[in-house]
Amino acid sequence: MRSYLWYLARRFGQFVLVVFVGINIVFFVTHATPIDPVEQAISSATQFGQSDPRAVEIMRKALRELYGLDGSIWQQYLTFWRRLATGDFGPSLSAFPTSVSTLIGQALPWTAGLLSTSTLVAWCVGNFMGGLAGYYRKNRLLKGLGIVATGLQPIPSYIMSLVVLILFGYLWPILPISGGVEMNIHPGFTFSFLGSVAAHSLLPVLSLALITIGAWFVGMRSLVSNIVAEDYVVYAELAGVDRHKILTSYVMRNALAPQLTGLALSLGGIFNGAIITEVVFGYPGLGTLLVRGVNSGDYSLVLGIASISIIAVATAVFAIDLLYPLLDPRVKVR
Amino acid sequence: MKAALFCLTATFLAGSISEQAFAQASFLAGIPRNEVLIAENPEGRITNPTWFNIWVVNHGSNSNGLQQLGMDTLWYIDPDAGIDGVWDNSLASDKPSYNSDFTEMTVKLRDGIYWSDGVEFTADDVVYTVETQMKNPTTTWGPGFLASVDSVTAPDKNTVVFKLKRANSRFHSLFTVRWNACWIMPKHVFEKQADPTKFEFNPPVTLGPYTLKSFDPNGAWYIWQRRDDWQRTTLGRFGEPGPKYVAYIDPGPPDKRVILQLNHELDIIHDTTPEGVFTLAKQSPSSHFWFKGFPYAHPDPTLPAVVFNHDIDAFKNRDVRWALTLLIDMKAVSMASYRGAATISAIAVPPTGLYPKYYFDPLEDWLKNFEIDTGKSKYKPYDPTVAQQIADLLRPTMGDKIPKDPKEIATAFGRGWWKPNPQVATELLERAGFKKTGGKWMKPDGTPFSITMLVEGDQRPVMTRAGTMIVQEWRQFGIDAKTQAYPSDFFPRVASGDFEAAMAWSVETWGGHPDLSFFLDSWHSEFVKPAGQRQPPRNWQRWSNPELDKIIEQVRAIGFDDPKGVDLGQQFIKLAVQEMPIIPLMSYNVFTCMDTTYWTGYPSAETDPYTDPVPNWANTKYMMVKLKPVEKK
Amino acid sequence: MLKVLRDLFRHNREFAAGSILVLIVLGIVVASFFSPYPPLDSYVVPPDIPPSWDHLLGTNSRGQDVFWQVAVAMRNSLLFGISVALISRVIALVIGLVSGYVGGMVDRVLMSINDTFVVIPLFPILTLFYFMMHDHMSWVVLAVAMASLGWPYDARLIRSIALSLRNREFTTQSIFSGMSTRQILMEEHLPYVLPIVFSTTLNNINWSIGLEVTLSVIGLTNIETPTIGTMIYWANQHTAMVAGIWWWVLAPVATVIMMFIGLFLLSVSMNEFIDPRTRLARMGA
Amino acid sequence: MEEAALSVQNLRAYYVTGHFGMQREVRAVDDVSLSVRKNEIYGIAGESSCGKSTFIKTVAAAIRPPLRVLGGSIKYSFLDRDLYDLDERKLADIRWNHLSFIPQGSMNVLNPVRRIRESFQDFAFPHMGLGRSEFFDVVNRHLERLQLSPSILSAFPHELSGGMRQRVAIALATVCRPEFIIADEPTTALDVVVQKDVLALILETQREIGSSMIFVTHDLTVHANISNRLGIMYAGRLIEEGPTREIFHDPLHPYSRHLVASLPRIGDLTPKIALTGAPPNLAQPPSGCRFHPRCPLATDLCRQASPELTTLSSGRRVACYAVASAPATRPMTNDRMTNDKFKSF
Repeated sequence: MRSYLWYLARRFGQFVLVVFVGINIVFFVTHATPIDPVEQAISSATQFGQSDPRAVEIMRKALRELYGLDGSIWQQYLTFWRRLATGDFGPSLSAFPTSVSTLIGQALPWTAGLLSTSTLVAWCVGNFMGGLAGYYRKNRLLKGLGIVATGLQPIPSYIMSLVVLILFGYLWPILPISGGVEMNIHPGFTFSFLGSVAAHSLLPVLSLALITIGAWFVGMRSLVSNIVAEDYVVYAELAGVDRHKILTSYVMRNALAPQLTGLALSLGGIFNGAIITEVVFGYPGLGTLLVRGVNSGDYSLVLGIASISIIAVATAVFAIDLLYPLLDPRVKVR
Repeated sequence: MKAALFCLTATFLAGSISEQAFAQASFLAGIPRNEVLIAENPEGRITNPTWFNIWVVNHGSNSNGLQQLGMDTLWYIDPDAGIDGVWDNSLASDKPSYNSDFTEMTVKLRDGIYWSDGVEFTADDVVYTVETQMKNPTTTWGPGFLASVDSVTAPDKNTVVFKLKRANSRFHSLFTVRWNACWIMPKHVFEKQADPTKFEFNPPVTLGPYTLKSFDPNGAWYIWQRRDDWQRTTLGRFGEPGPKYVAYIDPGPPDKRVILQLNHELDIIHDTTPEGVFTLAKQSPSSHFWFKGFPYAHPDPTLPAVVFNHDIDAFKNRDVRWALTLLIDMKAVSMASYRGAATISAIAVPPTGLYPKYYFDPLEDWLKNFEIDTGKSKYKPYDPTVAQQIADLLRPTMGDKIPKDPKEIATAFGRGWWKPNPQVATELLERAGFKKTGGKWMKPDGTPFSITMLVEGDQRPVMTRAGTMIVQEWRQFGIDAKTQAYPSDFFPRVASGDFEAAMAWSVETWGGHPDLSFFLDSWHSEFVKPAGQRQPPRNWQRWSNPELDKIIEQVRAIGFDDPKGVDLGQQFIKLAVQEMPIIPLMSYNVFTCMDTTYWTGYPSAETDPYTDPVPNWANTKYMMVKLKPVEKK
Repeated sequence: MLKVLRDLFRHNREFAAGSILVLIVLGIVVASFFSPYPPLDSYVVPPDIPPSWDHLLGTNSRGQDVFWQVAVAMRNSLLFGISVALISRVIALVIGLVSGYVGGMVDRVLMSINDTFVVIPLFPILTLFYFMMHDHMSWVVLAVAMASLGWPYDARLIRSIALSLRNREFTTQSIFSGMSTRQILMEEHLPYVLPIVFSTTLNNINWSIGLEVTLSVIGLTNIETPTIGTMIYWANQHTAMVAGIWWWVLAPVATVIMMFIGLFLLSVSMNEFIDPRTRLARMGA
Repeated sequence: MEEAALSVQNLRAYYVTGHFGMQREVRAVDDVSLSVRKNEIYGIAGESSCGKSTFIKTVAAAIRPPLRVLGGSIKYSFLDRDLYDLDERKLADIRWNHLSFIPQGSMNVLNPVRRIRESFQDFAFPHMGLGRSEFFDVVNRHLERLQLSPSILSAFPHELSGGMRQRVAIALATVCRPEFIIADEPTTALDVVVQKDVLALILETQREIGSSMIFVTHDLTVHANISNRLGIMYAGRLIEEGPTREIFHDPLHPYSRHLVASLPRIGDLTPKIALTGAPPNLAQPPSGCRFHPRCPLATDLCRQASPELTTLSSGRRVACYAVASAPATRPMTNDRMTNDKFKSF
């Protein structure tokens, strides 16, 4: 027990460090871009309408003051951490004066739902099928699945989303291809609302999952085909232990721990894939918000979303680290 | 094992079938499809959807229906013909009246106009609008008022008097809608707020014929409902708006918009690619376009051009600018960018609305005789048949979609353009001190002549395509030219002067009205910033010219409707041809696609060009009174 | 050697299929040097022609021959992917081996850096990086940027192997025989991790080409250089899918997928050949 | 003659690899015949890759491709037919009940993520037909007999020492009281002290449950301590067989002689004569006697023909022309080797 607590403390320390360093990197990268939110604002305010050059000068001065962009980068840095300590990312620069936290709060549940569903589905299905394929190497169906999985895996998220969209939104239009829920519906725990949410999430989840299923499948299959040659599996077979028991408790069970680590390490990458998928399907999540933030030079918003995603991914990694000793008892000792 | 596989497959199938059941449900809950007009909001998903205070910079959204259906202001100028002429007195009952030296403007307002909460609209609202924004320069129009207005008063409930700081014959344009203008604020709502710039204005109290019904907290859609008292709005003069509901939605990328219209789930596409339009024209018999055939699109009164940065030495020389112009084959650019569906322009105003009548027809002969003298040879560059040639080029594949009548071709494809001539270009470049060595052009200082053309990438696909083609033509001539995609931060970067050439526009006009001051006033040399400082809109090219200043000063001295305006406009165009500060290309053609499955009465170039159908223009409100539901058979 | 290859080809189906696929792709890549059209130019052939004998993979809406575009694009993408993979392999190897072998504080510090990179969202960083780099954005810069973000996953993998090698007898022996850390890592440990490095290289090429596609689709790369990503970008700009020019999208995607399946099959059959353990196992103890 | 617990006739088991285009046969077990008597510990010795591991894999019915049995028969006394005539189900039935296996290298044979209790349950529970609590009573008693505390049942493998793990493996293999046990180098990885304990344990258990056993190790000193009879394998063939003591006293085959001679002896200062050459490549074994390239006594006959395993008058068997033809002219005697160290049992 004490060793577990020590393990836990060390992991937590690492978690804090990772989040701190990560957010710092994002802070300085966002502040190093030449995109100026004031100029962005002026540009959008004058692009179609009146554009008296004298007026633009007045507007520029007023906006600079309002956005508080005149302080040095160190002042901004201190302000940022002071605010962050209270869970506040300050006002959005492209949706001034709405706070970044409000914007993220609206989008986060959608992304969380989309990501957790697709990741969970892909991880379970991919690992299960990959495990079978690694164990029953001769099975033709599984071999075929292996080829399909290998083929799906390298397809960029964008292409996959587009293909899925064309297939089910155009050639065989059975599923909604836009947004998170149908228009004008009243949100709440009603069958129609939840059903609509589920239906709208199906294609994004499918296109995200198809790619990652392939990756898990391939990874699990090669893991399993190594584990099958391990002494304890051979010995168990020699002892006439039940085949299903060997497959589940000996082979898959031992592959689970590395695949779980793999999951933790790939969460960041999965988030990247989700961004583009959200954009293609117009899904109201963080990805869409992020792309808009980037496009409008709203570095408060970009910084907020990047921080949230760092914290979320690091937390997930931390949680998986906590679970890991339950899966692999050897870890405690190390 | 096989059983496990089977179970898995079965679960999947069952899952997808039950999902299908949900999917077949309507995509718009609780509203009959034939009562709602669904239009694209080209701003996409709105970052700040709960924000309806349109008067602050960086507010939520313009074209989510707010400015089209909810807002109103004094005057509208239509980019096309207009329902009742180009000029519409909206909240004002008459045109603006200035005193003789343009230091005072008086406005008379209509009676019997009411806000959607039942409060009457009065002159106090106009005064409040001006004064509040002047107090808050972070508002969109506040700085404009600060620059011009000395005081504003309301002698009675129907009259507003503006005293101006200096002579300004175009002051009314702040209240005159081209695409938008300063909208009138509801004083009775805003005066209760301590800080009007921090007020969400949710739900908005509207002056237009619709009110907000519901909207997506994630900013993807807004649904507006016709006001029961629509007669008490300015649009009441033209009859009842057809659609009971109007939805402005984010339909996603261009291909998805096409798919949505094919599925009849999007009545008005704001813009898509030329190829997308061809697909609709072929596969969707119910789709309607501004032009029945080519170019389908609505030409907006904006002039995409090659904008040179005149701070770059090479582009200071007129000969270089003209040489680069004479290397462009407009037919290829038109094909590459718009697949031929462009409306080309050789001169520095867009060939749209009523401008052919004001500028193109009168100048055609002058253009034909315009001559370039390179010192070695003389060349008449204008080829009046370019549009005709493009039409001929398209006819074999597009057949009857291409008009035959020269007049129709002129409206659809434009008129002439500059005839490419590498020989003349060479002579001009050589006169400017450039040299060609080893197949590469060198600048007078001996370094390679390289041009990086800034394009907007996927933010403006068609312009990007045009830019790529132009660069290719320059490259084939031996100039080290390339494009650089710089989406999203494009105009701020152009304003900063950190570019060589850009596919952009610095010319925008009223379309329906010949006055050019909308863009031209800002081209005065008094506003040109030194290199390194930000250039205010719209003289992105930082071109300054004493003759130009003279023309602008003369325009300032005459009234908006003064017939001398057209004359001065023609002078400007001739100057711009001689100097070629930017290379004019075409009008900004917007591929607006309208589905007639549920609604008819859309505007059309051939039969009824009553307004611009492009749904992010505030003028879209005029379309509502013309739209009628399709009778179910 | 040739005979081995021939025998492999004849008797190992995975190897045969894999090498055929990779050879086709490589053939296309090599062919790109003989392209009859300048790769950057548009409108050199009639647009929108479906695949035919004159134009094997048809022509696109920009008036380019899709086959030759795919050839040049594949060459550039492959070059890009390989560059990213090689640079990031070096980083991953150094960090993984050092971290695993030296251990202790060094390991903890390196792995903390490693984990930080794992959780940083690449997409916003690369996008902002694009705006930061402005005119200086070329594929070399992008490759370096992506390489410096693309190593942590594999560094961890290599570290775990190095960790297990550290306790092996031969390592102790090498230490006693007076080899330096560098020598031990280079001469003793490197050969053991190479098979893993080989397979992570393939994954990394895959990853970098995929990310390049994503960035290109949004237009955040040099759109004039033909790559798989920019091909899709241009197809997208012409809404090729709804316009029915499916071959414009299908051709680059199919080529990428073909290459990955090919490389994957090769790596599977080669691994058996390279890895001394599997060979031993096959021969029987 | 009493019925043999195991009788192997002309067993041939080859690794047949059709991989990478090279059709290869590795004749790991080539024409081996032997029988194990009831209650006997039959030792098999030989240097590594002599085929002894393959041999026991084959008799344990644990072959996987590319290993294939190409001929011969394997009969156990508890079976009414040949081992390889059994189907999967029947095979699973006899395992552990009748035939069990003590594996080599105790580190990895226990599933690292399962507690010892669960391993016992997986391995033995289905075979014993007992209720759960009765089953664990039996297990506990068995563990105690093997000087293991029942508390180790709740441990994970990595929490035990090497010797403990090996004992657990022995307990696991013997808890069902099988008639036949195959032990594959069970003591190799252990240090000498633990090794001695474990050997005693195996011997004791074997006696207690009265099973027969094949015991494989390359370590002749271990054989001296445990095996009743000893078979020596070289290059896939059984080259000599006889009571352990006699082989140690008087090895017949030149290879056996070499093995025995190379054992360390107290007080022996004569330099050890190393065999020239390497063990043959079993994919391309030498013609004739497989030992001839390294044999000091090789003749032309040895190069051409392969000697049969012939039974001598003493009941011992040997496959060597030199020995079979002229048993009296042995070049070397090894009387001295009957050192006390080997008599400790």
